[in-house]
Amino acid sequence: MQLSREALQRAYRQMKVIREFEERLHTEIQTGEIAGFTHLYCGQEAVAVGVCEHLDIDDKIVSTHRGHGHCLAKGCELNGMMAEIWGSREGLCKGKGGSMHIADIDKGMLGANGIVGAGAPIAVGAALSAKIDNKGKVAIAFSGDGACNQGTTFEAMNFAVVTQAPCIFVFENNHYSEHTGVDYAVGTARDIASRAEAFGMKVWRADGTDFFAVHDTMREVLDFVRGGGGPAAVEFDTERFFGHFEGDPQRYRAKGEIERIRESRDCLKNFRISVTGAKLLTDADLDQIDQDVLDSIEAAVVAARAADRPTPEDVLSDVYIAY
Amino acid sequence: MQLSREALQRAYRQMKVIREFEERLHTEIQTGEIAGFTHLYCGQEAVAVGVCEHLDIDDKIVSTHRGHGHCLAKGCELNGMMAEIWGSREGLCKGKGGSMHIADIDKGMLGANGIVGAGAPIAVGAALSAKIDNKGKVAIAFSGDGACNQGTTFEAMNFAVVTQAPCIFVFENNHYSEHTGVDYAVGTARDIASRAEAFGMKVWRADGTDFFAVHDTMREVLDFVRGGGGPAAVEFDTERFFGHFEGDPQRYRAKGEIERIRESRDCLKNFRISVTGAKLLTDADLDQIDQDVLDSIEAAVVAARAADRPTPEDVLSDVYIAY
Amino acid sequence: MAQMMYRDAVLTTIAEEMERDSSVVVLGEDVVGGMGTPGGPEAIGGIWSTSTGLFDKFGKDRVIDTPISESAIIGAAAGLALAGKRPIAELMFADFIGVSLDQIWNQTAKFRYMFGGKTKCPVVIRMAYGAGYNAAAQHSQSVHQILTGMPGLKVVMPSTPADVKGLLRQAIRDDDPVIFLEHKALYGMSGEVPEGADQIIPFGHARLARAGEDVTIISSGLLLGFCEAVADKLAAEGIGCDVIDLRTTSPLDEEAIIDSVEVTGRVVVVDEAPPRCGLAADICALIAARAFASLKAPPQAVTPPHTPIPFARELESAYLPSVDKIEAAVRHVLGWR
Amino acid sequence: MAQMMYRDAVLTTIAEEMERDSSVVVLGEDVVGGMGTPGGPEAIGGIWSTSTGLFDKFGKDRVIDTPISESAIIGAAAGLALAGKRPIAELMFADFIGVSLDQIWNQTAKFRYMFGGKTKCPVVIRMAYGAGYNAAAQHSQSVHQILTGMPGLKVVMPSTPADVKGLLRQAIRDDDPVIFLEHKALYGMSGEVPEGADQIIPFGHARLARAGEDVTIISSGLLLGFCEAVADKLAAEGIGCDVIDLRTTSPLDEEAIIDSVEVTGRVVVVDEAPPRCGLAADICALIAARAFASLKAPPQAVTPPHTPIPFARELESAYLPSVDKIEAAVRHVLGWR
Ligand SMILES: Cc1ncc(C[n+]2csc(CCOP(=O)(O)OP(=O)(O)O)c2C)c(N)n1
Ligand SMILES: Cc1ncc(C[n+]2csc(CCOP(=O)(O)OP(=O)(O)O)c2C)c(N)n1
Ligand SMILES: [Mg+2]
Ligand SMILES: [Mg+2]
Repeated sequence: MQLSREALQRAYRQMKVIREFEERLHTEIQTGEIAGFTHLYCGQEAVAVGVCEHLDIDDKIVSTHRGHGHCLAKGCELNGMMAEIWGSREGLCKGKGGSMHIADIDKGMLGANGIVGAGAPIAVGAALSAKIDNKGKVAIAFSGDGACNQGTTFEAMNFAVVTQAPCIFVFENNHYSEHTGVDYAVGTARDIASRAEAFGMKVWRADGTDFFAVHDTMREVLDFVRGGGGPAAVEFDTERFFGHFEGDPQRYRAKGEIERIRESRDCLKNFRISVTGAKLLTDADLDQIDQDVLDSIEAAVVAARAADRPTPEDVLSDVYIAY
Repeated sequence: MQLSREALQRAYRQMKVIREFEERLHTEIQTGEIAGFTHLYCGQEAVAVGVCEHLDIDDKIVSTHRGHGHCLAKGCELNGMMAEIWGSREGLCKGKGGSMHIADIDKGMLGANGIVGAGAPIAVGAALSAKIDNKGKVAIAFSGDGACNQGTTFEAMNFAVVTQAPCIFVFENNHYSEHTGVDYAVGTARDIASRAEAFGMKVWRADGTDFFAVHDTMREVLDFVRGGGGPAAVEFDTERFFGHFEGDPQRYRAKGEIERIRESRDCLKNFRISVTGAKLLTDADLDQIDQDVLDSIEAAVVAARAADRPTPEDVLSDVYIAY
Repeated sequence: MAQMMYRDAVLTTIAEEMERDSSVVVLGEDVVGGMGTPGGPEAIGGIWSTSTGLFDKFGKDRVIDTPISESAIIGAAAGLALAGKRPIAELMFADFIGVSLDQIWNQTAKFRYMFGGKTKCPVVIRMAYGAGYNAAAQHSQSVHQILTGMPGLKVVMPSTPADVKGLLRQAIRDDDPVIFLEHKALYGMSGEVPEGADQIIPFGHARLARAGEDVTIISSGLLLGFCEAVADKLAAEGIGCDVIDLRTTSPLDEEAIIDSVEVTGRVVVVDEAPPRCGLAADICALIAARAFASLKAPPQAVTPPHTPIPFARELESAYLPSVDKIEAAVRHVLGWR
Repeated sequence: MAQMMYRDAVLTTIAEEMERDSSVVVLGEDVVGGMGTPGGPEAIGGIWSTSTGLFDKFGKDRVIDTPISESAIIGAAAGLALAGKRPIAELMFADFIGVSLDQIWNQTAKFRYMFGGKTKCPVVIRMAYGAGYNAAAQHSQSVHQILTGMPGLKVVMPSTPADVKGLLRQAIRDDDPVIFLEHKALYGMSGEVPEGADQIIPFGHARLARAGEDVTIISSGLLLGFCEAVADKLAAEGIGCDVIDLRTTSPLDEEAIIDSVEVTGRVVVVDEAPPRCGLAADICALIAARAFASLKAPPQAVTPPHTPIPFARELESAYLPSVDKIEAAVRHVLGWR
């Protein structure tokens, strides 16, 4: 916890933005205004932020179907994201991608991805580019506990080891892939990290609901990888507060599970307890951030609603040819 | 080495059939009479035979592009195989498959396969069928050290563990995938078996050029799997005597490597030394088998040459429809 | 006859066939749901509710929930089939043929041929396809055009609950690999479904959804309904349309197509796949080759443009063939002199 | 002009472009060869000898030998491209799109569109395709029909060494993903190749390989040569054939096709892909739609049958379109009244 006051404020703000972004979407989706499939990241904020706070614009990340948190943490603009989810022409992808395909290449955010497991090989490619450029930059592949059973994820890990690509595989184990438990679907003798280790990588594990655990772990990981140690993997144990997708009845949960994790494994709550306890920030400091964030979310929603809608001609642009 | 005289004779004969089949193909291919790609199994005979001697007709195997040895060991008929490689209508697959696609479903041989890594998931399916039937039968997936980097192979291992399919992954590590060394392409911290182990399987390792090591190991493995222990993996260290394909200049080999492995790691030579040394069989016994085998190979070649050729109409059969 | 939803026609047909034939096995992601969770098995029964209750009835050996490993799912289905079972594999979305194509195309489809007729390979691969859900570029695609082009596969695209029943039963009993394409936007469609376990619709027999002598409209899946709407509208003007529901794209009922076009001389083919090397072009070419002398107008295709599928509502609507676009195409060929 | 083999045109173009532009990177299985072996790197330089010497010249960061992991190869290429490089990925055989299709179809091809034009994705995916080697059902396939149908991809099929050079150069400099299909049976073909680093052939411009006014023959790849042979034979009889070498199937030079058919009124499209939803049907449908009034005979397709590719010499020969079959089809359309 050797972070400056500013750094702490920034980290909290980043997590809070993700939280409120998702909570607000959760509400808005009920109205039917938002189209398509939306997977909320709520509960996992400490991972996205604890990882991305170490990165700069030349480091790359590749995300998943549950990508809003990674996007926001990597610096994608809030209004552009909201507008994208609203399917607006002013969205980050002009309304062509939507929730599952938000990308901002200039920010080093190489895309959310609707295909489970597809991101890992792409991250290895970005890491190979960094290796060629030789400036100590890295690429991060975010994957879920479900994605870690997809052949592409395995291929990517071996590929990264063979090519010594500066790639970091971040596994967010939130215990579920859709409606299936990790204990069933990941046959691994021990944990996901051990499987990664068997591919020849150095691995770490930490509590993904604890911002400081994530942040500290990632400092070590990044020192190792930026220093030329080759690829690495980290498994974060975390929690997803909402259903797999919006509308999921969640019959696979234990009774009281959501209340329990919201109570005891909420990264924002625990961050507040830590920093106020250690007198690094006051409740008032954090309350102020909370208010700012809520205001910015409200503004983003208002803007998204008012934003230009795409036109039929837009279908035909951004692709080399239309027959 | 608790095998009966008959069993020893049979094992030697099986290995010798494969050896001479391949040596003869190696010669015949020079003449240009045989079409297509042919990958010779020579050098690895102890694996195919040491594994398949434990199987009966209801156990299934799935093979690779280097499949002749597995086919012969699993009971595919010699003449049918030779005719197939010759592209004859009397071949096991009517000349439609050729070297890379020999199959004999009735013998439990579910196909050689031209796609590296494709066999492992198929073997898991066959094992799931055996699990449903619940008669202690198993399925074997043969894979090379190169195939073990294909996503399908990884998926299959996890899938087998999750479903507790009685599937055995036999990795034949012959140190090369085409022209690339295993030390380069398999990034694994330790060996291939360790990687399989991380998927949650019990694993074994043995010298794949020593028939008795293979056979003894497989007895343990099969006891474990038939007994309901779930899937398992075995890595056999072995040697390929010829090039990757016929015509390979093999510049990747060490100077004198082929002579050395032919000298010291020849499963047939070493088998002979063992069994004659232990006075279980005599040189004369083995010489007799050698002669029988050479005769049967010669007969198979003569028959393949004389066999009916396919006709243009044959293109249109064995598929549901021809537009 | 019972009134039934398209999705329930899938589920009840599978259940009946599993009851009838113990070699029928189901596998796919979340086809049980809840495996390894506090809630336990059957927490979902398939995200399309097309396998609900099967696990309880047939047990874990015959209803296999799988990890997210589509290549292994299809490969395992192929292995089950080679070993004598009749697997029904589910790909949650048709778009996931991307991660499993080898097992579909180079394995399952080719075994019977490559092995010289020595085996059959009775695998059914079910998958939800099509646009209309704003699910964007990776969850909305049509893939029948890709799979129809692959020798060894049969490809089925039911457009009503009754056809689901009859065609899925044939698919399960068929000895060849069958791709069974369920349109996402039709799952909630209700319709009459004939009862009785031998209601089978053989492959390669198109259905005449509307009859008329002025123009032929050919389609399947979601867009078939759009074509029917156009036909109904034109009928009111005294224009008669043959609307042919292909039901299966491979085998293709060439005779039904040619017979109709020989009468009408005018044809519109409506398909949800992209225009290049798609099914619409395939059928237009067939017609041009085999009904050339009867044609009074160029065979006309109505398809989406050659672009990925966009997300926003306005964009997806503009992307998809609509009733208006189909009507315009029909009027175009009718007006051709 | 230099005399050069098709395979050497591939190699020299890659080498020249790597020299010119340091962002060009090569990756694939055995593109170096000998990695991790006693023989050491450069033991092979690609099984088609299309990357020999590149490793020595450009080093291991830019010439990346890979494990047998095709999804990772294409995915890594996509990631390299998003990060600003210009990767050239090699799939040893086109059939291996089966194990990597998602990364081609759902990733590489769609990024630019899905991301609202925010990125380019300059990936070249080279692959050896086609029959003629008795390599059987999994190592002989044509895949251009599959990939041409996928929006976002450009698809190139050179049929001469000169075209390899000009088209590959364009492919490497293009900002969109390009599928570059090299016919296995053409690697040993020799031909004149213009010199100079700006010999570029833009995409979407067909080549008129033979000119004549009686019939149009359209093809590409290996079969183009067969079509030329037919044209030459017929020329001796005073029959003039336009032989159009498509060069790229997406974008397609629709104008060259239509212009020719408007003159000849008779057309044969010859393609190595299976018949259903293939390129031949695609082009016949285009012609039927756009040159309807000019057609004097039904547009005729010559393709293999709808079967997997068989192994035996006799079978593969019977499977492939031959000079005789093409000639028969041309005479058929010429004789149509
Ligand atoms: C290749 C593929 N298979 C299946 C799906 C459907 N699907 C979307 S998310 C998901 C679960 C992913 O689980 P996990 O990786 O743990 O991520 P989480 O949802 O928990 O964030 C599945 C099965 C998909 N999108 N892509
Ligand atoms: C998916 C796929 N990729 C690449 C190839 C080309 N190929 C054929 S065999 C081979 C090497 C396989 O190595 P290994 O698994 O070690 O088997 P071995 O040849 O040593 O028996 C390769 C790369 C292929 N057939 N299929
Ligand atoms: Mg998860
Ligand atoms: Mg090997």
